[in-house]
Amino acid sequence: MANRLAAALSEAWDSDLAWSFRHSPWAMAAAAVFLACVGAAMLAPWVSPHNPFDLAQLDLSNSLKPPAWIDGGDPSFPLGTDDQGRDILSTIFYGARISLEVGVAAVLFSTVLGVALGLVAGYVGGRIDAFIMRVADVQLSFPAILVALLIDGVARAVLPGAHDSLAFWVLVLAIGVSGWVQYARTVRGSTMVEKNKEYVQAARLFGIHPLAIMARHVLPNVLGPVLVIATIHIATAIITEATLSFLGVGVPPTEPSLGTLIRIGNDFMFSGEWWVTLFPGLALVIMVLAINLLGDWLRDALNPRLR
Amino acid sequence: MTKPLLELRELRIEFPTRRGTLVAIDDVSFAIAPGEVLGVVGESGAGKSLTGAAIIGLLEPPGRIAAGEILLDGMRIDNLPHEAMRRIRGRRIGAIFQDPLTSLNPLYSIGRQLVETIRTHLDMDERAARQRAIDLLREVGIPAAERRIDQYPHQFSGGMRQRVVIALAICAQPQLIIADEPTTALDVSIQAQIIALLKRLGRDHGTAVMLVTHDMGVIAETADRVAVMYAGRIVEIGPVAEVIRAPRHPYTVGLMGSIPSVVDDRERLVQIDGTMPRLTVIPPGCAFHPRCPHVFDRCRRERPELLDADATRAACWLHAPGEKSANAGPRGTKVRR
Amino acid sequence: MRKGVSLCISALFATMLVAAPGYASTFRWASQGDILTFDPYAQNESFNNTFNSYVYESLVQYDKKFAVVPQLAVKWEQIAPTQWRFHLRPNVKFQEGEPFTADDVVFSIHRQLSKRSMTKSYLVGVVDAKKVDDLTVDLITDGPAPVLLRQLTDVRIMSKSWCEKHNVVEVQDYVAKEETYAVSHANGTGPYILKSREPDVKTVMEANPHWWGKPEGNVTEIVYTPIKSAATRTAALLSGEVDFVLDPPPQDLPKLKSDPNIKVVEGTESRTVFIGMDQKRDELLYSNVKGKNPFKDLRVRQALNMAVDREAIKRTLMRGQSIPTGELITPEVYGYDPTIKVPPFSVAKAKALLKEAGYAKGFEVTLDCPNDRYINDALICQALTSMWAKIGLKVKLDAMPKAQYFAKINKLDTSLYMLGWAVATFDAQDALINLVHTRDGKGSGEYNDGSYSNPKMDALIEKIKGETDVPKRLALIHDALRMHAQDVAHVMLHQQIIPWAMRKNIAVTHSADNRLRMWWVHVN
Amino acid sequence: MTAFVIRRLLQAIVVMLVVAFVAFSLFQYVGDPVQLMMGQFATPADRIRLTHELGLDQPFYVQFFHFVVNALHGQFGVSLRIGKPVSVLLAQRLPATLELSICAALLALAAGIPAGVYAGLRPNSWLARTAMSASLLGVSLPTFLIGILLILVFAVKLGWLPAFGRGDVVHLGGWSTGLLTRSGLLSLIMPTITLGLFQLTLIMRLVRSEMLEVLRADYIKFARARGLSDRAVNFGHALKNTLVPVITITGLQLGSIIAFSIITEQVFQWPGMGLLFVQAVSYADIPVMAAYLCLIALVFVVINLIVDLLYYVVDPRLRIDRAGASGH
Repeated sequence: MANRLAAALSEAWDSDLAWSFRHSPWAMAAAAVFLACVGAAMLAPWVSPHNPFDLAQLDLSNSLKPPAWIDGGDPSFPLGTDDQGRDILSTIFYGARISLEVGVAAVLFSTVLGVALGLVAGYVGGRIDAFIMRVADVQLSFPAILVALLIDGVARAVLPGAHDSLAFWVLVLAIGVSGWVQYARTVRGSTMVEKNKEYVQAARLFGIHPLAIMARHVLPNVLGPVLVIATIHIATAIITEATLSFLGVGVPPTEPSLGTLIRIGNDFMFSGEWWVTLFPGLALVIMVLAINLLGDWLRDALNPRLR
Repeated sequence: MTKPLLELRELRIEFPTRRGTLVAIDDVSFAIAPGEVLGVVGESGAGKSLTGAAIIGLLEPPGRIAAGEILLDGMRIDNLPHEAMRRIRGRRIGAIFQDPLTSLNPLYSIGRQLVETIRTHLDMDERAARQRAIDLLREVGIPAAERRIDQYPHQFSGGMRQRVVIALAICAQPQLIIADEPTTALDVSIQAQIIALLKRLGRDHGTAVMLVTHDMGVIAETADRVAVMYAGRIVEIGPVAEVIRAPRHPYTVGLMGSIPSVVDDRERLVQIDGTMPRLTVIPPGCAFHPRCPHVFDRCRRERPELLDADATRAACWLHAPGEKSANAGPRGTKVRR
Repeated sequence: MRKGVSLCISALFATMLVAAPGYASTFRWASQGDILTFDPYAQNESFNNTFNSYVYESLVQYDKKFAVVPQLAVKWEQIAPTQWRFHLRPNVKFQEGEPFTADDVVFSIHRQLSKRSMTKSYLVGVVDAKKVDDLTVDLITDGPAPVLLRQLTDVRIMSKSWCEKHNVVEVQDYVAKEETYAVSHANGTGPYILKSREPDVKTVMEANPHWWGKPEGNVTEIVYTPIKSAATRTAALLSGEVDFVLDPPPQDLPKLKSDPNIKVVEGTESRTVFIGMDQKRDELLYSNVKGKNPFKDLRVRQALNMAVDREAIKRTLMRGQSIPTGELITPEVYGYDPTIKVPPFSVAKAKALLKEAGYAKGFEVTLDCPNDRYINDALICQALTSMWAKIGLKVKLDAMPKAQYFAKINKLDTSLYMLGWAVATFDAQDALINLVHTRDGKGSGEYNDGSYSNPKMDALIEKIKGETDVPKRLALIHDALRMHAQDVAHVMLHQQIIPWAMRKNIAVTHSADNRLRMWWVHVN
Repeated sequence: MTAFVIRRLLQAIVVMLVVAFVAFSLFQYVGDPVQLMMGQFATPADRIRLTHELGLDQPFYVQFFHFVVNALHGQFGVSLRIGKPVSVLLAQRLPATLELSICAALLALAAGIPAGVYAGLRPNSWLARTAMSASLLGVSLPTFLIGILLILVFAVKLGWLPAFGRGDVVHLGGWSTGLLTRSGLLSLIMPTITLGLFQLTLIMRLVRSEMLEVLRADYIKFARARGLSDRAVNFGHALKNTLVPVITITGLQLGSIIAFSIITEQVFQWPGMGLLFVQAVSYADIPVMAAYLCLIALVFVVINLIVDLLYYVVDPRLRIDRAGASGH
């Protein structure tokens, strides 16, 4: 009975979501853009005209070519090239791939960390709860970018020389660690509500660890909010990655991400090679905007009261 | 019946949604006489609170009055401009909500909230309004009113807070109070006090009360007449004593289960199987027919209007002139299993 | 209360008036990197030397044609083959009031010859300094020292009593980032006084009212701001926030030239930019080749040399502002050998050489590179990584600010690095001693950070140091330069063309050593 | 009141100790300080001497104690990159960062709160919808891109505003201010917008959603049912209740502005602490990083205290002793 009810409810929930999606042109457009970004990024090696990360393919004589439709442009470089002769279009694809990989991996890391800590804090309560939430409070006062920079700096000190090869994981760690608080807070709240329900007490009688059964009951409850946080967090993570790369502490310059390209292009602000900054900048903003729109829509759809 | 204070005529409230228009209230008509206490009873979702909200003009969008009229003292108030309606709220119609804990703004002292309300409606200076506030608090039974007037809501217990809420509702001497589940959130021991207070105030000031509740017991103690709502419609309306003594609608019969004291102990109550339909899937014909123990063909086809049934009126084909003989339904008798 | 407020406001107005730009001859300028240290012997970087020369003076200096003229010494003579006598300028005072005497010269030369000094090369050949009287000093050399006077232009004189008072008799250990009083304070006899120093932000100097000389220019206040970002540097000049940019980005030159408020003074610099390779260690610090050092193999060095497309770098990254070269020094420097050609560019030959050397599949190595020192330094390094990738090398790039970079490569903590050298003495000997001679801790090989070492080369350089016969010496220099090119001791890249960009109202004298001599600057 | 403040102060001290511990761990255990401070001329004897001088041969808690004592005196050692005492470096750059952050915060508050209130009260008006869409764009635009765009338009194309730096500053005692000169004020405009814009959108969205939340509250419904005027309901009741959560989160946001200024300072070469910090990160200059961390934590703690006190003023539930309540 309860199962059937749950099934019916979840079906209604699903269809509500689907309905809201079908009737939100922004959400659909955002999803289309996002899917296109993901597709281009995932298929970068196949859809890109060039491989900008293969140094042997770069040729300085191709450097700073304007987009194909402008005088002096070369059709094999549709959006032009940067100072090293990298095809901008291909680099956007490959760079978006790095951005998305970093974003998704960091968000997964945050989610797992945050959900686990939230569950423990909410369930165990007392000092552990106080400690975890206090740490969360403290960390909340440090913006993600600062925490990420700090971790990056520490990684540099701990792994001199090896930093570049580990840059990706350092980024994931840095951005991931900086974002767990929101998840923990949401899950903790929900856990505290569930904690006193009878089935948790009953679980003890059956010899199941209450935390295990709670995880099973709490997780579906917080799925919606966590999904919303995660979506918006991906956008934040991508911006953070771009910012770190822009500051020159992100990925190595030989494998530029969108932020790196923007930084490179920044040096050509006066010399007329606007395409080096403009296209990666646009790609970044469009991708992040699409994700944010999706997140916004998801939040409204899951929480109709806020509309 | 004297000239009614409040009259609802064929009121219909709709919620336009993406799945089409939901009819939350349909064809609801009743009247409240001055000084009368009308109980409105039904399960949650039956439309009781919506009716109350519609009367004070605070239907939450996208809900809207789609048809019918609401008249106060013979004047239509359902189509008044925003500002005119605001002047009626609090001044002529007071309202009390379910949860006293959340009805008061936690950041302001109750005195400030009382004075603010009094001065909105009555031409009084600060000092006079404050004196009136103290008097009101005393009247609703708050001890040491002079001291407590400067306290904040969180310093009051639940029952005391509901008394404050009542004081706020009556501070401009309205002719009608809409009390939406005023006791639901309170302890049982407090409930009786609040009901007694409401009754006394109604009597003392000649104020009419529309008491919305799902609790038949409260109705039995308080109301003069009762309207039973089911799925957005009134299914039975009549004097309380009559309805309790001999409910005419099978649903009312079921509801009587909520007041054990008026039912003979030895008899087991009819349980109403199933739940009230959601507004999206109201069945054709009589909305109650899937759960009705006396259902017959006509119930599935046609929707019954309110029909005279002895001292009350009930929306049930059992009471249609042609059907009486054919179907021996609940007619002033308790139904046995 | 009200009175207090109005007092406050009037005080604010007063400060505003004072702060309003009143100095017509404030000269605000920028380049990409910051001053490294004010201890004049702790680093030998020409930009740093430039700044130190505003405060500290030398016995002799260059005129506008790079001829040696008096500065703190009024005249000099060679009284013996190994003894030079200098007559000092009388009545000169240090900025903090101490009189300038022979003791200060002796002290400064000893300090500059001490272990931690990074400018010993300017005293190569000098063994001692002796006071004759208060205004006479003898320099004792170990041989004839033909370019001694040119070397002395970069031997700055500090105050002995000041150094002793502030406990800076020892030279700052730059590599260890030692912090001494002399790093951020300066007390010379020069035309400008160091007024404030905020690392990375701003350095302010004021004209020395008690200077013994007469300035040709009219700059009374110098405000120097390092601006690392190329675009910001250009923007700052365009908007008039700075008056002068020492190193305008090549890509912005057309824009700057077309601006009516800006003028660009073009000129070559006596600087070559090159790549050095660790040729000493038996195993490279940053490579996947274990047990041997590929850079010890001439063929590998040749391969690296041939795989560089210098013309492409010139055309694209440098926008024509470079002259590709295979020679250690530039034509401005005495000893230049015009017969040394730019190495041929051939990927196929380079590949073949690598294969011959046993690295057919290439290898991994890290290239260290500054990112705020030479024109487009990091971009050139990036381009090199892709050029070398074409012959199979996997080159990782580690680019960093020069403050960090020089400390790293001076520690020899590198396998492959970029360096530029401008010959301050305008004589090839300086470059050979600093960059090519085996490092001996006594001034030779001070910037030979790849530890190239060839006994024949060392012998040649020693001969050059002592040879007084001009044609013979020139022939020796040519021999050394050719040997340097044949050995591929460095992968030479190009000579920088350094245009200086400034507001229209600024008049400067462009110098091939890329040093802005402030006392010649005019603000109109 | 005193009990409340003391409790808060104690919590603040605990927070500071935690952060100090993190900073201390960075300082003592990340990298090898002896190695970093020793040059090429160091001998093993020097190494032992320095280890002793730095107290690295002492037990852990003694080292931590010394660290905290030194930190309280503002001593965070010497920058590995610049070679100057960290405290001096930070002190030189503190005014620049504070002036920028405060201006940005004022901008964010002055524009964000009214915009949020408006969007909350009239959620369906086109202006509110436009503002919400714009705010989404604002959240999606990375700070550095905003800065670059502003420079491109106002410094490069139009030449109205300076592209970098603080302009002329005036020294008032130990404080250098750019607020008193024309060039200083002009230089402040673009960085302020760049830094404030993101916070502005956040505050606006926050105020709006809190406003919507409060407007749904029972006491607002009840206030309307009592016939109070829209003005009294919206601004008397709703706004004040909105303020409670807004104060907290805004307080935190403002604290983070100082740390956020890292990016803005980098883009505009603003000579503040953030620029110093970024350079410290790429150099792994641990003392600077540790000190900066402690400083940001201090700012956070101070702002939190202020927020708590503001709370205390706004919310009577904290102000009044619980014992006075008549419970049942």
